[in-house]
Amino acid sequence: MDIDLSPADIAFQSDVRAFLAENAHKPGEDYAAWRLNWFKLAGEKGGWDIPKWPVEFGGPGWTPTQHYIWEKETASAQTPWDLPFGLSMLAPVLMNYGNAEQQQRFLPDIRERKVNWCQGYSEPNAGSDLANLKTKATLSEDGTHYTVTGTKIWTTLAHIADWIFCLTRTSDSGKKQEGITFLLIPMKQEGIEVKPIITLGGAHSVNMVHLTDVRVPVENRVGEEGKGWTYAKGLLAHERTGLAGISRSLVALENLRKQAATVQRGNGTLLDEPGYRAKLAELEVDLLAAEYTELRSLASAANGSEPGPESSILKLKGTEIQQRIQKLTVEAGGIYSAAWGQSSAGHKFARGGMTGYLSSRAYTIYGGASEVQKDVVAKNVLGLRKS
Amino acid sequence: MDIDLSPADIAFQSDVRAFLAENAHKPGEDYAAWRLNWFKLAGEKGGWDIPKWPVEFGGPGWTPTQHYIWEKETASAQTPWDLPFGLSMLAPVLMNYGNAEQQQRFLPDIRERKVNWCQGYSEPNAGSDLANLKTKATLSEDGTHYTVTGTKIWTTLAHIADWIFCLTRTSDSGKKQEGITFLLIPMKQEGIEVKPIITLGGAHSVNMVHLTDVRVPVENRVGEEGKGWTYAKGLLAHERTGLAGISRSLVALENLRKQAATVQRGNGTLLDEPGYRAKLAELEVDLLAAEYTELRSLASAANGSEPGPESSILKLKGTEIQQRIQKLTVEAGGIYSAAWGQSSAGHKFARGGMTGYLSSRAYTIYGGASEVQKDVVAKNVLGLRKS
Amino acid sequence: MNFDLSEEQQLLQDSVARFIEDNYALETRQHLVASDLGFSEPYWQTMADLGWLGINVPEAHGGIGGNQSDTMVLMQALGQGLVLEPIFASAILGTRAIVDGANEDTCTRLLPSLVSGERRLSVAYAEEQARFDLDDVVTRITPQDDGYRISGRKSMVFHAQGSDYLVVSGRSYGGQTDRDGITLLLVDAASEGVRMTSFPTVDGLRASEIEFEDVFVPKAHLLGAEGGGYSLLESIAIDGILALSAEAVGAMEVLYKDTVSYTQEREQFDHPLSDFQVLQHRMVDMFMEYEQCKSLLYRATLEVVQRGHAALKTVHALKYMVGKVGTFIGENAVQLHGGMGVTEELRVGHYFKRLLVIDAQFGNSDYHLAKFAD
Amino acid sequence: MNFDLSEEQQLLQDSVARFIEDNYALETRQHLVASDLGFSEPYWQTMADLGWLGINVPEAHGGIGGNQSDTMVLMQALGQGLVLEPIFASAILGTRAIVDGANEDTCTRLLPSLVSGERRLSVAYAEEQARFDLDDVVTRITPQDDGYRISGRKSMVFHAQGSDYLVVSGRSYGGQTDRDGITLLLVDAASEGVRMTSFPTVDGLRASEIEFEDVFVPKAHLLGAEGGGYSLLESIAIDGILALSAEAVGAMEVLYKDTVSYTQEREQFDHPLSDFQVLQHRMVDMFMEYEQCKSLLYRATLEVVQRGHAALKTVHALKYMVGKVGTFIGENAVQLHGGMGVTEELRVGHYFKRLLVIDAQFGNSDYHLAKFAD
Repeated sequence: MDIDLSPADIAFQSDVRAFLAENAHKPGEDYAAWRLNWFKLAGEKGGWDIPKWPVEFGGPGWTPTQHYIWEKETASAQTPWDLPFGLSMLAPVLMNYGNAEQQQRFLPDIRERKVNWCQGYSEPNAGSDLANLKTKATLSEDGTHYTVTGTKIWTTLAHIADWIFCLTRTSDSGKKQEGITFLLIPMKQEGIEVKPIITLGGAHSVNMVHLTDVRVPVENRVGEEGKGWTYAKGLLAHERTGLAGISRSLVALENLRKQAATVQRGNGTLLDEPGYRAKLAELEVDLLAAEYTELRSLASAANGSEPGPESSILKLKGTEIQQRIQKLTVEAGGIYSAAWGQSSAGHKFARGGMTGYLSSRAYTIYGGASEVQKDVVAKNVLGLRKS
Repeated sequence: MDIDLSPADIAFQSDVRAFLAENAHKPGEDYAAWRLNWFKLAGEKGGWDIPKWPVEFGGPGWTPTQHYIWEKETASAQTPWDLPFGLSMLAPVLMNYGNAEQQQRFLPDIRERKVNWCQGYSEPNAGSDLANLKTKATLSEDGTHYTVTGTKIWTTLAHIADWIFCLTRTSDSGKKQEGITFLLIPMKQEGIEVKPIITLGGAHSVNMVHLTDVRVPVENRVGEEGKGWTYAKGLLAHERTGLAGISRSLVALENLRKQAATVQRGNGTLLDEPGYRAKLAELEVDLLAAEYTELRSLASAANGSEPGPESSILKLKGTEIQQRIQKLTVEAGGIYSAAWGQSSAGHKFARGGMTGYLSSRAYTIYGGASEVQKDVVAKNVLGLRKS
Repeated sequence: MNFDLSEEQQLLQDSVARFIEDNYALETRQHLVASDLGFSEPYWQTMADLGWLGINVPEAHGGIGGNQSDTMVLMQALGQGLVLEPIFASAILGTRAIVDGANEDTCTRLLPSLVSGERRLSVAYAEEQARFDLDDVVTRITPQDDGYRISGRKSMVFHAQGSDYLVVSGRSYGGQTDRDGITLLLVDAASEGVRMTSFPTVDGLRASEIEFEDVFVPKAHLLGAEGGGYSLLESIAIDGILALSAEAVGAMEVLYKDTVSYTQEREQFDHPLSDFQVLQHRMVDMFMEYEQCKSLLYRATLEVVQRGHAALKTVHALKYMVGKVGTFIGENAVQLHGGMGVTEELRVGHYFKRLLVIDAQFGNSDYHLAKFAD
Repeated sequence: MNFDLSEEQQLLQDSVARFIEDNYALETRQHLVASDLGFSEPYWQTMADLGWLGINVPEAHGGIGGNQSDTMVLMQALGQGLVLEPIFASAILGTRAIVDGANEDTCTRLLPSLVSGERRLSVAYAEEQARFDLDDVVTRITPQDDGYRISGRKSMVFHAQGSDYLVVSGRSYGGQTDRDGITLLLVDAASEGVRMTSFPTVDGLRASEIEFEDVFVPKAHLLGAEGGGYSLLESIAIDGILALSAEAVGAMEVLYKDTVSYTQEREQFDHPLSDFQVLQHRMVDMFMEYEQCKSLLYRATLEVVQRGHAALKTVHALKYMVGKVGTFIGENAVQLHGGMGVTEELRVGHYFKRLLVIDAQFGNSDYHLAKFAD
């Protein structure tokens, strides 16, 4: 049992640090150009632009420890914004279930960050119970195309997306997990209407997408008809682990501590107030533990073992920790957290404090509500069944 | 809306205080003699020995406010030990469902604290699901007696009881709540075996009671055969409200505060340590609120209204508060709370701290586990049904 | 001992409920939030006509002459409607300052116009460095022959925009956190040297940062004693905390009840959400905490009516619990509404935002727990 | 990066598990609890034979020469069996004091007899007024020509009864809470002037109050430097906290797993208890907190192996979490076992009691959270 990085890992860490330092965004530099170039340069390092893609698709073939190092370093460095929809959600489906033509058609554009994708899974009556989805896809008699009608909801960034990958229902018979088909649909066409949903923080990030008689060529179907649920399912589990965000929380906690230290109280700062201090300490302890829970999970993956039971708790703990950090940010800001948007009131960090916190409430809802996650742990890890 | 006691209530309060002060146990006085005399004197005040009995059975006919005053005053004064089994659990059943002969036979002895009763409800497979009870009572062909066989569990003080009132099964057909019969059985007889159950605090208070072919004359049946569940049910609800123990908790919290003040820390005491201080304050606030929740419940009863939704939460909150007081007592005692029994180690109050806390864990289990209580609130107050 | 509403209180409660029913659909409210003023002048006039603005004002000055338990009934009912009009700023905080602090002449001149809705007040007590401490005051008040000069900056003044007068705390003498030396003045908002920057708050209200640059205030506009204003400030804060807590309890009731309804309608896995035991128990917890808050609201309010400032400790207990429970109920209402809970489309999110802001006003949960434990 | 056990560690874990399986049925254990000594001499000998008592002792002195991660494996496995023998007092705390503090001669003389089980040690660090502070010491140590005299009273010394030697902290100079001036001595338990009052503890172990009345200790029995014993005391405490935490994590595993099994067997309302979603989620929470504790146990242990006293902050974090989670898991295990949970008949209650006592040893949850936050 040891926690030392191997000499090779240490070398890799230095290499990553050097790359990140060298290619950080410089004041005044054009952001969009820097961004695309950054991914190009990362690609030239040997697939660093697509860390999780398999080697046969150009990925770097890192060990879990290398992935951990990458996450940790990029969490605190300045890296360009990136979207998971094409890169981490669609791409694995295409690699595993798409045909060669689809792979050649879509993967390069995803890698170059040229095309934006969004994810069409949830529906108004299919949230936690995703398999309940009703968006109907009917194959034409000549078998050349589907006609798709239905409504998708919580579609993040649909309003800037070029394409949507959709779960659609092609059959109502059998179990509801059957009869679901995976389709790729261009967004900019007749029959697709995107309606913004404004979330509590006041942001427009998610949308409702109405599809009315949208024609989708059969070549845009991934895999077999009726097998879409199987394709999407593995991905969902994968998505959840990513949502824990432990590395980002470590950085966020450090920022919070700095911010709280700027709130003067008597001869000290907010950090000296026992109540606040205790909550911060409790949070930090949980995060110290969660970081090792993640390492244990990585280490067992590195040994080629199945992910241990500890990995199942990462999304649950990780999202709770993120929310607590946001809550303590609000508390640090005091009444100034209540100011909306760019007001001049109070501590600089406090601005938008409540909106950040409000947004974070979604973390325990999206990507599998915590209650559903606990049902899953009860069943799959503890072996309990529900009445 | 006001919280003033009426002039009559204030007069009553003085009267109670005077009585309690005058009749407190004096050092050296024989306890048993004092005890019986105390109840006799209380009876002479006009039924103060049986505060909750109806006027027609000799009770004082107090208003809810008077009951509240009595509870509050007796919680902090020295009053003799008393058992609820005959007085508060069996007596109301006899008054409502027993015949005149049974009332005359049993009530006076209960009032005079001459006869000790215990309660035979729970069974090894009928805890939270009490209606599942299996202790079998078979009526003889000539209709003169029942033969009772089965096992009761958690029977508090069965080992010092003269009688047990039992729920028994006389029929297996229909819903399980039907076919239950209420019997009164003398303890000191062939066929009854009492086996102690030692609880975590090391105490012997509860027992297992095995009944084997015990003969019970039919005159000892209360009410009709098969109606026992109905008789017992109302009582259970009543028992729960009593278990909140708000008045006792107010006294206990005050003691705890005094005890913690004797634990020196640096220039101050444990009360100056922020973590402990905060937990004590949180507890005190909950208790301040719970006290008014109880008053609201009493006040609506005083107006003759049905008990409001607030009364349903009293057992849940009240028992949780009792447990927290015990937990903070353990923490105040530090390592000395670990000493078993009468050791000479550490602060005097710490002795037995952990055993008190361990006993308190039963509060959220006995008399309706908190989980079951919440099911009841969900159903009866919020109108939710369970799948 | 009696927790029933008086007949007048019952009428008041009913009139608020009817007003909200008729006027405060979510869409209407959000329309008002987006408007310049941030609330409705016609509604304000209706509130005046219904007598709500005079709840705290003595009958001699045209008000109802109620006490804190009447205010509680009003605010609890308003909390159920997420009402935007500045009743709290003007008719609770503002009138308390005038009724308890102003001279007879000012009372006679000003109070009837507050009751009639013609004028509005707002109280500027907060300063950035003070966090939640009322006695941490650096805004400077300097006496001169016929009055005072104020210089300094007050922060997060709710509903200052559109107010005719500002009640301002400043320091006449003493160190930054001395209770002695604090003076309250009634400042005409249109005075020379008053500079206001206004902005919306998360809950859809309005607040302002206000700079005072050598602003003149006539002697007659002194509130309370010169240098002895802290006790008046504390009275304002006590009334403010009770009123906000009542509003919060009203909002909590909507949140737990909306959650109960929503989970009964929404189906997942072929069952209404309300069938799931975990969600049932969560709602039971929400309900229990709501009832506990309500009990403590009654307790603190009745104790203040009876014992005034001597009940301060219970007021601290209340504000602590309202902050803690408000967050608990708000977070769970949102969680149990799922995706819809985090949108602006359902009302739960808006109630939750109001509870968050209430927690931060006049000191948050931590702050009051520490004060209670002192 | 690797969290797997080494081959030796795996063998150690298996041997403990087998020992417990063969020897530690609840009934047997409770029999030992009720015996005079409070544990089994034959078991003690078996433990010596299996090498467990030398886990911390250098190979040169007959031990295994393991580090804290080996101790962790041992203690976690022992925690699953609620073992009564004084391994913690003697083979963890005691040997650390000797290995790090005694002179070569004492080591050579004493360590082999500790490893062989012939002798036992116990560490007397606590004093009543000190609560959890190691540096609050009033027991007085006075030098004399050929040694020292100790006078004072040490409190709650676990397993002192039946120990041959006591490691005692006392003050040579300095104020009551000065770190400088603390001295550790190895005291023959049979010395004149040692008066011991022993009693059982809630978890079935034994502890003693010990009075030292002018007790003589030869110079050779000084542990560490005269007046500079604090750092040795801290080493003992760090090893002690890691070992207790490992034991606690072992006990937590039994508690959550027993609860999972029990709820699957026990039927109420025509369903196994484990069907109820509220109970399922409670068990998920127990499982999650157990896993978190285990992660932090690994972290603190590996950090101490690498960085020694510099890892103290993580050790504080661990003890805080172990106290908090131990109570959480214990309370819920009891609650979910219902009435049976609060009896001495099922083992859950006994594990819970051990967790409670562990929380109180070497500083409770609150204490370590405050230290962590410092």
